[in-house]
Amino acid sequence: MSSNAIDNATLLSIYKRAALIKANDERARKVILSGQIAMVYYSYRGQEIIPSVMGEILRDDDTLCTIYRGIHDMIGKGFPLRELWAELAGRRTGSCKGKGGPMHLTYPPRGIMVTTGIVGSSAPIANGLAWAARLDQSDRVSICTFGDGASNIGAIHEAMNLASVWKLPTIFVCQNNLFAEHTTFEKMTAGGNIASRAAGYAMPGVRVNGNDPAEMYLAFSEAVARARAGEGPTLLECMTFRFFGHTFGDDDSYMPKEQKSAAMAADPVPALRARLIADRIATEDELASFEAEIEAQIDDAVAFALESPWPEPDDLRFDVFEKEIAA
Amino acid sequence: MSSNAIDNATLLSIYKRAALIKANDERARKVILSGQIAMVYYSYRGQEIIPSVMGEILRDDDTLCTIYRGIHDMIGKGFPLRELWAELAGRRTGSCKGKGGPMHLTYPPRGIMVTTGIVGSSAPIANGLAWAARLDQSDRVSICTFGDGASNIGAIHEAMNLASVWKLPTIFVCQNNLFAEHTTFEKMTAGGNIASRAAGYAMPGVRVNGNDPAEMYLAFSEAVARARAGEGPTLLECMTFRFFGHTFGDDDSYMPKEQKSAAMAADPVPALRARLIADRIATEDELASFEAEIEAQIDDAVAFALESPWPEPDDLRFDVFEKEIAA
Amino acid sequence: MSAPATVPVAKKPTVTILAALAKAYQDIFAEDPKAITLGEDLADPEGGGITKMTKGLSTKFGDERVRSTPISEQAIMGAAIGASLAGYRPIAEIMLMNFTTVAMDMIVNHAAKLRFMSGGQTSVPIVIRTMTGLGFGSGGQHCDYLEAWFAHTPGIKVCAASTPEDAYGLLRAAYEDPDPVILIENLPTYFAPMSFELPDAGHRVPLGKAAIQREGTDVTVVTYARMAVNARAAADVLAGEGISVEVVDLRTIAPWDRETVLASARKTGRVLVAHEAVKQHGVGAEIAAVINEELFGQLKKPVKRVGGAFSAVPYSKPLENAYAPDADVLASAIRDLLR
Amino acid sequence: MSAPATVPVAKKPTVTILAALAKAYQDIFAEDPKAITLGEDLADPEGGGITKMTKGLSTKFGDERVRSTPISEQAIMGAAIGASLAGYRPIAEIMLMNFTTVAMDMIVNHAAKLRFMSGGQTSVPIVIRTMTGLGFGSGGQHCDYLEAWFAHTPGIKVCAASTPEDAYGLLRAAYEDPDPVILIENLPTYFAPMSFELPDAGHRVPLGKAAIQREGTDVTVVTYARMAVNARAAADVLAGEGISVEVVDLRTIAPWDRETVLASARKTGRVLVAHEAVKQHGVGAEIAAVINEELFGQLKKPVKRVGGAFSAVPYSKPLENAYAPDADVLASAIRDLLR
Ligand SMILES: Cc1ncc(C[n+]2csc(CCOP(=O)(O)OP(=O)(O)O)c2C)c(N)n1
Ligand SMILES: Cc1ncc(C[n+]2csc(CCOP(=O)(O)OP(=O)(O)O)c2C)c(N)n1
Ligand SMILES: [Mg+2]
Ligand SMILES: [Mg+2]
Repeated sequence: MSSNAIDNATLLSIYKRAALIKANDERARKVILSGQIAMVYYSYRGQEIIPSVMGEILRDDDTLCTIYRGIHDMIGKGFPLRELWAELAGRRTGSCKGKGGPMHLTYPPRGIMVTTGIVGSSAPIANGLAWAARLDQSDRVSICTFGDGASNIGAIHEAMNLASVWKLPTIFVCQNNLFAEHTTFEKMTAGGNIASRAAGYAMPGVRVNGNDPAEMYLAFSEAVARARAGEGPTLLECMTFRFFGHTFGDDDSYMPKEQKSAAMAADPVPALRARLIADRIATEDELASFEAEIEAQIDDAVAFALESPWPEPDDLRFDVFEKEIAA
Repeated sequence: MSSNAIDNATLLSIYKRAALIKANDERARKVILSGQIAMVYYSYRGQEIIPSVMGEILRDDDTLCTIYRGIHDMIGKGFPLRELWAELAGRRTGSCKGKGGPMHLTYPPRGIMVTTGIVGSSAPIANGLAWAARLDQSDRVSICTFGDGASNIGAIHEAMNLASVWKLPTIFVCQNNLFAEHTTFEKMTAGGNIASRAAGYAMPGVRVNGNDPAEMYLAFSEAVARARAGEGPTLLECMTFRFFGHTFGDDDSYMPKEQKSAAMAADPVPALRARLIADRIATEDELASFEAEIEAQIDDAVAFALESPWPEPDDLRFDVFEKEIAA
Repeated sequence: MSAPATVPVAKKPTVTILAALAKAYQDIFAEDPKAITLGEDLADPEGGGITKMTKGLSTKFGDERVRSTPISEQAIMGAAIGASLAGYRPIAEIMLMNFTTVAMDMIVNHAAKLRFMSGGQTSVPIVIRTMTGLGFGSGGQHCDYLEAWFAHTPGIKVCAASTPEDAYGLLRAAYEDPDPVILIENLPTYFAPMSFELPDAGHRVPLGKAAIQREGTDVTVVTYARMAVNARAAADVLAGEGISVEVVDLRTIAPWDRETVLASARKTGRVLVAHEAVKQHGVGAEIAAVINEELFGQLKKPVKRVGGAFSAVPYSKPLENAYAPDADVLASAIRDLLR
Repeated sequence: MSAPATVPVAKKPTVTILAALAKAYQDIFAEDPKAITLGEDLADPEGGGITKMTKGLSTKFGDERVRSTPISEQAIMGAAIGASLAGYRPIAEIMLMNFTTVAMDMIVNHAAKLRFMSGGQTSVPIVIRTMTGLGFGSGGQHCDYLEAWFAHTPGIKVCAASTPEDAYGLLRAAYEDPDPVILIENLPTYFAPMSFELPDAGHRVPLGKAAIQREGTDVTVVTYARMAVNARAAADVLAGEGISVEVVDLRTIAPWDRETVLASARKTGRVLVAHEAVKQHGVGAEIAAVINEELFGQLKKPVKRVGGAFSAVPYSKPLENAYAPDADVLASAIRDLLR
């Protein structure tokens, strides 16, 4: 890990985000297995460093368009846990009043504007948020995240071309976890390199180890600086790995066992933790007490969710249009 | 013109196709102006060399998916003039019985399978024809043509990636005439180079002077050879220019006058003609008599079209499904 | 382009729908700094759009607010949606309605649903302008009326005008609406001078409100877009035969004005629903189903529907002419209802 | 995935719709060398599809005929169309129906229109298989029933099965049909064992032919897909109340079997049309409009429609449960018709 480039405080802060993101995933899987909450769940375990770094660098007014596998991105960006869990539990106190669910989580106060369940659709919308930033003469940036599989769908390409010709402050964050549902990245992605496609749009394209905090930090900072300075978009291909199947509970036999166990052995979150201790950036006690705090926060959020009221059928009539209209 | 690479007979044959294609366009514009046939017409004047070369190299069983601005491609591929003109005139004797019209001309006996009015949509379908060729264990190739503007739409990118990962015998022929409706190529195409996008799909991408018969011949032959040998797709960006507005009769004031007059001064068809004579590949008399023959053929086709019967309203019930079904 | 023969040109031509829409654009941009627009060729270097509707706009209001785009309809719709989420009011042009087929995900899965899926936290106040309509011999991929798809999609409203005044008022009301609206514009009647006034800047046509364009007592015609032009012409002809036709132009196709339609149907007892879209599973089906249900036993005749033929739009002139009802076909359908 | 509570599980479970479709695939590929299929994850290295319907197929018939694809629905549909133009018989999977929104151009402007636009020179004999249906808490972008869009599109047929036998017979008939067919499969009832036989290889369900799944004399329910499962359950319950319900499963939604529907409606005089799709502008509107027109004055009650709520599909369980009619809602709608 070549983390010399970032200071200790930043590295610690990145770890703290990553630990929260990881703990939240672990809890989610536990809660599903226990039957407390039934939901379709796309585990992001293994991909925590990417959003932890992004969260570290981004401001609240920077916007995010993410995907079904995006809770890590959202927590990185500051999605409050109570509203998150209540939404996962389908309760009226959820950020989306239970209407959206895990695939459509939204929280504008922290710039979390769109979560889409359609592969590739985060990118075109992010361009609009970027356009608005420029119209506002703001230096805020617009992030979209998407997977390796998404890189082959038309929307992504249209969005990259538009961002480049309009020189928008959009940052395309491809989280390449090597699988798209059951399909391996190399098999369906011509060229085997997504970052290199950026050249065709005259935009910087950088492949980084998304599990390496320093590498990720440097690349993402640069992209953000470029965007804030009005120099246009960047495509980042962040190499990572997803530890579980596509949806939690699915048969993941299509994932080669050795590849998976090697990736899990190199789990970036405990690796970062060990590094913090080894480099005396934090003590075991400090981290352990922080981790206990996290668990308590999640306890609180889950309890809040489970105690919250369910929506009423009548709620279907509202939020279709601003004013209820008999159709 | 570096036409040393092709032999004289080929060069003459290319000219003959180009002369027919050019004459057909001139007649079309005349017929519209005279009021004999009313149609929305997309002149391809200036782009004749590309399809003349393609027609020279392709076989009847090679397939073509082209676009609204595609009559040049079709004549190059051998679309018979009577069926063509009758379709342009909306007659029952037209290849599509008057149902398709200029934007949907089809003639399977010469492999002219699809003409689309939707930008970019020729490419995904061409892949299917290429897949079928391989399933048939045939070495036939599948051509799609499209414009520079089309290069920014999602369908093209999905098609290029699929062709590459499936190693299909698809040849992507982008005819870069520097304009998409009223929009200049450079302004809306990031990178200002379409061929270079091929690298992102691990496929050869070649920019050629589409108005130069030899250059075009070499590049296209190579792409065809590659495809026939099972080595996969190629993207050709054929640089050219369209002499008239987007649709015939529209206000083309968005086209810089000097650019237009320079291009017209370098008109590739008379240039090739002059070259043939200068290099003694053909005599003025030979060419003149050939050109007279062409005019006679077109006379015949137009007369055939104008004498042909119109469809009957009842025809709307047929060709919706194979069997007429009361909906 | 010129107006085809089947569009009746009024006696005192004063203004076109195109001019009215162009004025609406100008007035919106002059009044609201949040107004932005994008689409292929819309800005002045590209001539202000294929119909020149937005000519002058980018020069006057800046090319950051008035943007030409690549040919990338998903990117166009995405940019509009994103900008609207941040407080802007985009008018996005999808040049022809058939091209919405490449942007349906953006329109249906996103624009129409984000308010609901976010529990009301976000909204997408955009206008999608799109042109269509047969009459120019463009054939199967350039003329479809697809309003039924959007009417079937909760979260998006659908409008169409048949007069310059309504065109102006609808674009302005759609622009001010807090939710996505698709405004369908009929190309062949764009250019036909009609005897209407160019409205002043205060004019609005409230969404969801139909217009009774001809009052009558014998038969109600429920229609919109170009078919309303044809219906007015048919009503004029039939008046000479002593048949009194009430023409109800929906203007907002979804949600449609049930009250006005049902009141008229109750009055006349005979209803024709007419649109250019394919008849089967068109918007007319919903209207007929509701009228039949609400006025069961009160109608003199079953609701009659006419619409586009069950085929792709054909190229050849005689086929194109036969494809959708003209004023004559409407008139005979109305006479049938009185038999 | 498991079947949600509202799907009645038959008493003698023998076979699932999923198994029937898997067998249809196997039988088609064994019989016809022109059979090819493509879609995301369909081949064996990718596990034979998300439902494993095609498991074993690529191993048996080769990975040139059974192809996994990138996530590129336009490319998928284009490849199917192109191969069909050259004499192959592709079955293309668009995993979920909401993803047809990114491929509407290919489906509507091309697959459905190429026969007509070419004057019958070419044809597109493809089957588009697509899954949908609420019940798993997937929310707004994974559960839509969009059949009305395709029913409104001349040139493409639309089918859906509610029994394993019909699923088998429809897929085989759709495969043999010379024109494009979209087969809509209901995910939540996929996995529910139903007391039907796994049909033998000769079984076909002719396109355009409805099935009377329960005979009855008091009320006709016209329906399809999962709503037919619910309707059968409702009919069984109501039989206990002495109400005799005729359940007509359309099976082919477009073009639908007017004869069977009208005969049943004529017999009972009371009709309920039910689908999971949004009620407004759904397929039910066309059916209701036609019945009302054809049987004007002969019905005892106006045709009643029930369908999905006017919103996006919600996530939360109580909302999802309320979104579309279950057997209880159908039963009360039927009782209403008898009042
Ligand atoms: C347009 C579209 N096609 C297909 C799907 C089904 N689908 C959901 S996730 C997924 C795989 C996406 O893989 P990738 O982009 O790598 O993201 P990851 O899930 O690995 O994070 C697919 C095919 C979809 N949601 N949208
Ligand atoms: C999806 C789609 N969007 C927009 C159009 C309208 N349109 C027709 S041709 C054209 C320009 C295409 O330019 P280019 O690809 O360069 O081809 P050229 O016309 O120059 O041959 C546009 C925008 C269309 N037909 N399809
Ligand atoms: Mg992935
Ligand atoms: Mg061009």
